[in-house]
Amino acid sequence: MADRVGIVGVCQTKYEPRKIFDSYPEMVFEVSSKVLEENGLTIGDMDQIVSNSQDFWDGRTISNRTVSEACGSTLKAESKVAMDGTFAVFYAAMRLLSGCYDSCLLVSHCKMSEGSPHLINNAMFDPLYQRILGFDELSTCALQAKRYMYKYGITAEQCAQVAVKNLRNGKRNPYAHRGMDVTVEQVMSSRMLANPIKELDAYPVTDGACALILATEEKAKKWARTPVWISGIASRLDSFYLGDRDLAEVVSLELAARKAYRMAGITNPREEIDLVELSDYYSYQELLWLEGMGFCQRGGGGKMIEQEMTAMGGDLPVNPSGGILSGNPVTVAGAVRVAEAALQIMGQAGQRQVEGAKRALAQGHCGPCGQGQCVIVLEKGV
Amino acid sequence: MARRSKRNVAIVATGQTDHRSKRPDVNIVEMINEAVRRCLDDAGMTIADIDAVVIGNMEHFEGIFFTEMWSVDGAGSFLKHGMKITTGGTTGSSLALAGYYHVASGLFDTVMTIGWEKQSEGETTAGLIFQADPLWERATMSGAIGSFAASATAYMHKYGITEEQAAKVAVKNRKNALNNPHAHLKLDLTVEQVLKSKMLAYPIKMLDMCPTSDGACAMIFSSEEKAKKMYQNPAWVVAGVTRHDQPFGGDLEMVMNLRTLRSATEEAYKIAGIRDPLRDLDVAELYEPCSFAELSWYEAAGLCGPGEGGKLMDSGATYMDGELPVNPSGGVLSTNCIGATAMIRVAEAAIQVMGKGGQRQVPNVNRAMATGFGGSWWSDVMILSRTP
Amino acid sequence: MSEKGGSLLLAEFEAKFPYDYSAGRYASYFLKRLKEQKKIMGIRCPKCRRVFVPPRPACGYCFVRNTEWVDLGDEGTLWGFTIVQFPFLDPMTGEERPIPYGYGFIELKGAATRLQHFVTASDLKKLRIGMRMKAVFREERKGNLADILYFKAIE
Amino acid sequence: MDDWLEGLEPIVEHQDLKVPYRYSMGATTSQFFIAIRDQKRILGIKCRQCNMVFVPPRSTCGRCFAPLKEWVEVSDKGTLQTYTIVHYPTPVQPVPPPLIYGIIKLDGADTGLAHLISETDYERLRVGLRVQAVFKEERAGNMLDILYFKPLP
Repeated sequence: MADRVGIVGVCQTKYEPRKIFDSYPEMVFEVSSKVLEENGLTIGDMDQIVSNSQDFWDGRTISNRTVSEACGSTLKAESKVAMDGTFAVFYAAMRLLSGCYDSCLLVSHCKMSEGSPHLINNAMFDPLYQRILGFDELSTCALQAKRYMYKYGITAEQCAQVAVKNLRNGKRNPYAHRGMDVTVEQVMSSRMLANPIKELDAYPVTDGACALILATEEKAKKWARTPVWISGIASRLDSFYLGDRDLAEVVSLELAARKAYRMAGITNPREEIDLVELSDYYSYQELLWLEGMGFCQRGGGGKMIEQEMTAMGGDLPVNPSGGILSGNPVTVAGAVRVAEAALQIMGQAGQRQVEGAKRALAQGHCGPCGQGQCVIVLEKGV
Repeated sequence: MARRSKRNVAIVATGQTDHRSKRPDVNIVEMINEAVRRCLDDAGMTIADIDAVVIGNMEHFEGIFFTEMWSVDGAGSFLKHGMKITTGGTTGSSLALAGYYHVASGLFDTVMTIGWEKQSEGETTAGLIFQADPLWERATMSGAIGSFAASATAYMHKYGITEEQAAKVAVKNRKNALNNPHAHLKLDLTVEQVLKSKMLAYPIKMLDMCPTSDGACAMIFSSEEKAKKMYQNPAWVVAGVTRHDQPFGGDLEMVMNLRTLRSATEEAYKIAGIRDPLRDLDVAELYEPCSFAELSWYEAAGLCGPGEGGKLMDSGATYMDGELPVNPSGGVLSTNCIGATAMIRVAEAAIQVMGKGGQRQVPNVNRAMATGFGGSWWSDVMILSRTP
Repeated sequence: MSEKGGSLLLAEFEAKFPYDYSAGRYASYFLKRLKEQKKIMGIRCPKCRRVFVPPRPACGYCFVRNTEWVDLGDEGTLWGFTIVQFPFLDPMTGEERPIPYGYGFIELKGAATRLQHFVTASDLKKLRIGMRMKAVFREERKGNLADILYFKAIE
Repeated sequence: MDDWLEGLEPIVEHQDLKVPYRYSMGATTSQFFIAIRDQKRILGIKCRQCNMVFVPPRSTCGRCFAPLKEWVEVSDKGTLQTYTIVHYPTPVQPVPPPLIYGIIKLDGADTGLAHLISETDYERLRVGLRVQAVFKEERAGNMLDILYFKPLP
């Protein structure tokens, strides 16, 4: 990339199953005020705000109206990306690269506890062909998981190993909704939701918010102790109808990753990337997305987890934060991937720090079965 | 706070459906596709020329969550970068601004933006009530009309604005719509007819209010290199500004004084080098959700002083043959497919700059302004020019 | 369902989405005082001293946390109003909302913002901007905004 | 902590948002459902450029953007591409759980159709299973006019 966008600072709430005391503005103000304070900045330093939330989850048309005072948009430029948080980061980066603005406060919020997840996730399907069948996110991801496992011989145990690893990592993340030591057997014997997805293969319902400060190169250098640079960023959308693509392959992710790597000058991701924060709503996704991002051949995801390459201390730690399996709300989840990857590069990831992390990958997706994919390369630099 | 972009960006094409109260002949994706094909035709492009698609609507109006995902086939975003941006009434202008930022970032050369709404498929007032705060506003909220009405009374009270002056806006814009093949309501009305139309919520009568429409609008934003190579007369984006505000209607003066538009236009004029907007602009497409609003928006946009919106209307300055024609397209009072509405303002301003306005063309347009309105009394402003 | 033998079909859905909105600390406190003491409370920004009603966690102008509660009394001035006369579907009940009804914005003394609520008078036609208005409270208060039934003109 | 927060009970406002929606299917989708409703025939639509038959049909090819007009009848029999057994209940499921979803590539189609699977033991379920559509007696012109797909003997 010719120009660089830097991440100056990040802030997260603790993710909790039901933040019953917090209204949306309270939850958002917690992170937006803190991220400024911790970086010695004021709202006056922010030229613009990019917010990130979903009308359906908030139960409110124009969900950014709810949080306007809490994200500091009074008589300021603000816009809302109604997709996964990685796409919001992408949009914030573009607005900075345009030269129109120098800085951006990005705030992502969601309280999954307030609505009905199955109903909301059923509304994502088209009203002509698919919605009437009662699909939701979980049941369609189960279709993807099954297809993937069938086509490439991925086993339920391998998926369970992902859950074991990420839930264990979650123990070291103070923001995580949950972290625990579970065994493969426990995952395998947890309640069956939709074959092959069991309770511990699936992310929990959770509430929370995440804020990031992004800035142009000049401002980021001035403001950040360790600015984190976005060196590659790309997204792609695949077809919508479930039967239109072979769900065992993620062409949109392959294309997005390839583009992002080209921008960042990466030729061998396995060698050149130190860690990955990816969107593991369900355990199988970690394996499938790793393939999509070129860390192994199609179908090679199972081996990666089996050989413990993606564990803390492995060649390529994946989701040191504990990932979405340890609990991040949808939409916010993508912003958290970027925030967690940035913390790693800043060397501020505490107990979950990957030693010497210089280059990290953040991945987010939205739409049925990972239809839309976004990949962001973050790195340390001068 | 905002500046002109580092790279020049031009609008090279637009496409609209013929807006109607109901389009039972097409589904949502097909309606979007109609605008996209018209836009590609206008550009002389194929979908392969498009690098990215930015789309939006008001999701609760149709009750569909992942509209950007469902519409991939019709919008032409298959295996491309795609994004959904939704900001209520300003969705269309937020999308147009997003098209501008996408190209200005240097990451994309040719970007399509699409705003749409198929209001006949849901309940507009119910959809708008979702927009109100569940604790503080929902019980009293009656769609958009109520808050326009409640603050229009304050506007009239403070400045002596009359119902007749507002009715003139309703007459002017519907008459302008007669020249616009895409417009939904094309009516040759009298002030009398407006005043005698059914009272909805005092002082707003049926003909003071925008309709609900089914329709879509698409635009193509292009880098300077491509625009100059392929197009004789594109519309260059010379300023883009957004202003949001406090969360509750009661925090603001609403129709009486739209301060976000005041703040946004002041900044946009500064960026574009406009000193006297009434003189320096050649045409304006203002997002007027009701007749009273257009009068007040004149004031906020600096076309006249506070409280002088009625007088400016009386002077005839904003008619087709006036000093600054406002809403030659017929405006929102003639067409309102909400997610597209603010984009139509930008598209119509671009059409004027490109000289493609046909019967609604204002002669010799060098600079045009488009505004978006929505959310919690938010505003977007874009200024387009014949020269970069 | 088909439009009787036609070639264009419709898909119909009756959507019902339940939500449990957390009022948050600020609104919970407001509603508690309203329920227990018939008080209408605003919250003051410690920096610019603006008093906000409805109460909210932060001042949008100064971006600081609001901390100081202020009793705004139960009388105010009518800033703007309308009488809703058109029928529409109320998504909270799934039925048409009863009309006509008056609603408007009340300037409570000391508040920098206005409260949106139902307004009435002995006759709706008598409502005028600038009228003094007084809150009428519900007998059995439940801890929501409807504990104020409406603001009534002092005639 | 501020004094006023002490002992404060959180208030939760419950609302059910109810809205009716009426979606126009458009000519292409309507024709697909009319053929099922009136003749129990399943139609696909063909893109000549991409040499693909799409089921369910749409009026534009997402891949090449060609308008699609060429109808092709596909079989009511096909092959299961993937499936899942859903054990949890939701208010929008057409039948009570446990229910089986599958994606079926009908003979003659190049894309899969997502639908319900029934009349089967779980043990028989496998990718590659041959299945056939079972039509509803009283058909209304929507996706549930196909009740489900059942395994071929």
